[in-house]
Amino acid sequence: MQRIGVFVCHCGTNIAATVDVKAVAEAMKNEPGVVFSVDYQYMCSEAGQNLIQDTIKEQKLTGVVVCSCSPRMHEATFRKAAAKAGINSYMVEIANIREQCSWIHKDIMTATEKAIILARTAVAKVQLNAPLTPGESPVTKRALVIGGGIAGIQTALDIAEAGFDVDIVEKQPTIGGKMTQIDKTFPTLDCAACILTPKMVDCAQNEKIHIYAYSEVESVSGFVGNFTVKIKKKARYVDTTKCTGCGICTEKCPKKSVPNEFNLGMDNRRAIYIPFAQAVPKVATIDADNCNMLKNGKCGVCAKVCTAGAIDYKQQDEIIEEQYGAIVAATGYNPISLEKYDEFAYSQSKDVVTSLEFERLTNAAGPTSGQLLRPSDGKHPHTIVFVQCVGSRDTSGCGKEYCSKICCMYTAKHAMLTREKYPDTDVYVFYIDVRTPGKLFDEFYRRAVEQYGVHYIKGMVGKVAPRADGKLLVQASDLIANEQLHIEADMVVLAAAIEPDKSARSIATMLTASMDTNDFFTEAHPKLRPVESPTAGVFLSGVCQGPKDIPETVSQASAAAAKVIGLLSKDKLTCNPCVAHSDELMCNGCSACEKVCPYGAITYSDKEFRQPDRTVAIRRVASVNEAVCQGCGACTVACPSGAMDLKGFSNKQIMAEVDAICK
Amino acid sequence: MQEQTVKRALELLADGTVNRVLGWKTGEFAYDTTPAVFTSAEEVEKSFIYNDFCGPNLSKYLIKESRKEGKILVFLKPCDTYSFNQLCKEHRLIRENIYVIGVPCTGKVSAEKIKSSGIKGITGMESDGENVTVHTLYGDSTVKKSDAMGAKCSTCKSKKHVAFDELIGEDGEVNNDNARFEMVEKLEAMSADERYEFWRGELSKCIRCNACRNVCPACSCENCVFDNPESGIQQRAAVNSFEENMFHLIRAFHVAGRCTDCGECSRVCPQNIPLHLLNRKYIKDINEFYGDYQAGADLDTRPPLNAYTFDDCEPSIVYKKGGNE
Amino acid sequence: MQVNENNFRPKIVAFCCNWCSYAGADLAGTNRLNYPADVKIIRVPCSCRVNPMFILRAFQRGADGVIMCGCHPGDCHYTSGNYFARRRMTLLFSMLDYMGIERERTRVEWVSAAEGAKFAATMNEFVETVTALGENKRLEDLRCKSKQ
Amino acid sequence: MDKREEVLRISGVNVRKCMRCGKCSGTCPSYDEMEFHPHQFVYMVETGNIEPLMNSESLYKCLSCFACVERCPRGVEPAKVVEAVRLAAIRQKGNNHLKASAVPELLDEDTPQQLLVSAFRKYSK
Repeated sequence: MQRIGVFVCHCGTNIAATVDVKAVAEAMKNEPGVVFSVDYQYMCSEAGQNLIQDTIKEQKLTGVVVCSCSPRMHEATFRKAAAKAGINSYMVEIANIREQCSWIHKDIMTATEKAIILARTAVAKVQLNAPLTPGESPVTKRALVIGGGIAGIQTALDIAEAGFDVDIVEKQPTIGGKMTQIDKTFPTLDCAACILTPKMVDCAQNEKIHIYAYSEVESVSGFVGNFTVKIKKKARYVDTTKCTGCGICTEKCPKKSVPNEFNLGMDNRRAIYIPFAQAVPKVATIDADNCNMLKNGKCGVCAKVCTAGAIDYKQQDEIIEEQYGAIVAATGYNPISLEKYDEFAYSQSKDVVTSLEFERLTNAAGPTSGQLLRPSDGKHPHTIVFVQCVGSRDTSGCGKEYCSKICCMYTAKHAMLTREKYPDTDVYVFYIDVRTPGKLFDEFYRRAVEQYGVHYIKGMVGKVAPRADGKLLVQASDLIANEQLHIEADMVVLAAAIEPDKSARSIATMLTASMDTNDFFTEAHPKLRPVESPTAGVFLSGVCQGPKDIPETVSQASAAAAKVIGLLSKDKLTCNPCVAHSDELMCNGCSACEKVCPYGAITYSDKEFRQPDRTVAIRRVASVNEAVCQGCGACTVACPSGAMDLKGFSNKQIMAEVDAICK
Repeated sequence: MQEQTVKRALELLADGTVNRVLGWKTGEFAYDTTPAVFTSAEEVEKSFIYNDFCGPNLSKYLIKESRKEGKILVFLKPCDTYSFNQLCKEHRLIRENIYVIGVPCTGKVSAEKIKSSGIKGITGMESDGENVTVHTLYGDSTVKKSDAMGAKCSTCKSKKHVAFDELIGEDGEVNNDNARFEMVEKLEAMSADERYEFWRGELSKCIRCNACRNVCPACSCENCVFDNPESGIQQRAAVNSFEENMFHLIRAFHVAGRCTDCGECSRVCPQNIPLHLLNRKYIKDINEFYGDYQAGADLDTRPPLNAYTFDDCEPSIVYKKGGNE
Repeated sequence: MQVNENNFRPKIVAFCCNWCSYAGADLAGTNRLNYPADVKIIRVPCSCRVNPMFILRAFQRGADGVIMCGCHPGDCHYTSGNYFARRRMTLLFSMLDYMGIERERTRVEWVSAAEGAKFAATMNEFVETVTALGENKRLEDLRCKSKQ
Repeated sequence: MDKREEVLRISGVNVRKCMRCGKCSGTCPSYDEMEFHPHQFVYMVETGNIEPLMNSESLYKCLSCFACVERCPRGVEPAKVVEAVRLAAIRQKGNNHLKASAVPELLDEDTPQQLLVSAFRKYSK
């Protein structure tokens, strides 16, 4: 029989206001095995933990039940406390009487009654708990960063700085991500390329960093410290070791009319191309869908002009398998598709552009060489209307419910830069709210209004109608003047909402990392563990976790790197001791457990067993590799004989809980 | 058939291929055969039989027998070979120690079926393959064999041997007409109340003799969960009613995806509970939800409960299914 | 909600996987979303840890409804656990239905860690359904013919 | 019943969902004809300031074109609010906006009869 102590936490008034904690403590005194039961203000405080520890010693407790908040919150705290007092930390069970009781019930009677049942259930489980000792597993000292944008680059540089090997997998032909397409960065207005490209070069030159550009993650297996990842290097049809990046092929290629993704389709590139001048790695890539040679074997110009002999039309996709200790998701974002917003005429008029397209139109390396010209006729626009919140904060189903966070600032930047460069231009910004929390952010926005004379109008654009004369008729409301405006604009710029990159979903599935309803990765704790995924060994960097601007992305990228470094600097990891265990006397050797194990943790061997009749029989029995098992319990149900059980969540324990609830 | 089987048994014993024979011999009554291991030619000649009364499925005995010294000869009917295969798949048999002769089967006579037709005081039976002559205290009567077969054989799933070292006679065909699910369908079409009444009536008869468990080739655990104190559902007579109430539900679930529908459970039940209707429900559901699957048909296909596809139906399909409320 | 004359409160056992649904239940708490106290949660590492025996045991011990919650298919923390659980529960529920047990007493719902509101809504709905069905008499003792 | 409650019940709209972006008014083709604009309808119903709306000609200037409903990013459905206030107004005794006796006067060859029928339906109880 265990000697169990029950500790009921008030959590200030969080629990005590709806649960009669004294009654719970009193009721527990009658439960079998309970030798001590008490309530206390804050169990997780130092004084509370001391109370637990002192009681364990004084009462010679063998088991502890803490009735408090969710075990996801403080299970580890109380386990540590118990271990300090000399009992096995797995002899502690938590009854969740806050999140699953006091916070959801209003009636004290009901809540108290439920709290007593929950406490009783935890006591019933502890009765059957056994001390558990965690095993250890080694750590592969190499990290993988998925995504080579500014988030991935910063994370990789920081990890490499600490002396660990790190690989970047980037699906585009070059690293750099969205930031390469941006012209200037708020609030300091330094040029994006000037601050980004040195980092890209650093990545390429750092011997600790290996870049797999034009590659994708194929599969991930394993677990924290021991991931095995298959990476597909897509065929570029160019030998990257030979290509010098001279670019002759990209000038001679006869296929001239491929929309250039780097400039968002506003100009054309060739079938063989280097995305932009500062690309890393600076090697050419053949776009197989548009290459005549690859499609029908007729051309071969690039091979002829390439002095390095780098062109290889027979190149195949290549699969590389690597081991990693930690994985960072830095999969980034894209602007949403605006096809559901007919009212803004995005698909009807070339002069209605997204903000990212506007970046390209103002960038010196863009399709207009930095001249702000209307895409339709190449003329200088005199009236520009910026529309904010296009698809953000939208619950109608067309867009995204959340605030995309970056649009207020970049729109202020666009408006300001336009007015600075072209003072003859009238600039209107239609906003719902201007959101500028950030260092020097509000000052920046005010400067656009006060110094540059940008017309900020509180209200939303209802309709953009292209007119035959090329003007765009913008109909909008001015809520402060309480009037409807009709503006004849030359250009309309839509601040489209941003959404996680489409590839994030499949990567999350491979990583078994969870996502929220918007396909952003969820963090282990929204406040206290913001750069970790709930899946051990998987970390989050950049917009894949939620909308962020560049400074925030870089901070988070470095934070993720710090977490990775912390993990990789360990030689061994303590494993979860709640793992499966096979009772060899019971095992049939039928292989059912092996078939459902996602980790390949179960192996079989023939063993000799003495029979009741004193003969020896050889039987095939299962055994579990405790370092590999993650403790899901799939095998325990697949096992027909019940030989397979899960430590910490055994059949008997769960049934005892069921019984206690249904009593 | 009797002569051929005995002849081959004697030959294989004589040339040393095997040192034992697993077959059938007459039990208490002539129509009541029982599995037996024969260790000599004399024993085989004296009491080995193979006739229309040899219902028992011998494959389960091989778990123990195949672990003994030397090779054993076993005679398997088509449906028994499915159980044999399933046991091989689960690594329960040592295949090298077994020599399988497939024997044809046209359905086995069930004394219970004949009794249930009202014939009393049976003293003996003979079958000529077409008709069964029943000797009773009140004189002889004749029953058509097709009317004298139990549920196991009247809806035979296959006359094809799926595992053997040699065959006696011609091999048959798999029966795909799904006639065996007729009774399950009938139950499904009933209202929930009717189904409940049906099963309460049937399961109330259970005396927990464990005959179903002991005969079932899928119930071959080293140690049954009902006998295992660690399982949490160990049988403790009269402590509470759970074990007995839930016994059949849990047993059916444990063999789901592994049950070959050999029908032994119903054949041996002394209370005539149609236990095979539980197993057939699982088989039918598995076929409908996850595609046709016949346990024991081969050695490689993943058992349906240890497999999945991304777009499996949701459990809520049960709410949407037919059957009356 | 149906008016209940004899104040019947059902006993509901909810099995929640640690990674998604238990966290979802916590989120419901954090957001102070009400659901009836009749629901008691048992934390399991994964929905695939839920043995049909547990569900039957709950019914036998007097539970009026049993619900199992896990990560959405595709989001299992252990990659595949909920896929196995899905098959197991589908077959078990179908069997219970086949034996005449009210099918509404059993349920599987996928609740992510972000779906506190869904968790509360699901529990409200389930408790309502089970309350309407009344006490579970059928599974408690299927064998004894006399009990009614 | 309190007028605000009545309007909310008739419309079935949750006015609290409004985030005051003004897209409804930005998109409204009758804007200039209206004394109170779609976003004001939503806001005034939210604050319970119904009387001015009930007495306003704006009720009959709304074309019920539903552009505001179509484009509202929060799914508020302003046109339904306008419609509800209109119904609340004309359901009051003697408050039909278009009386049967006034119809003959409106008849002319160019006006489709269907227009009169729908106007009659819309403006009278």
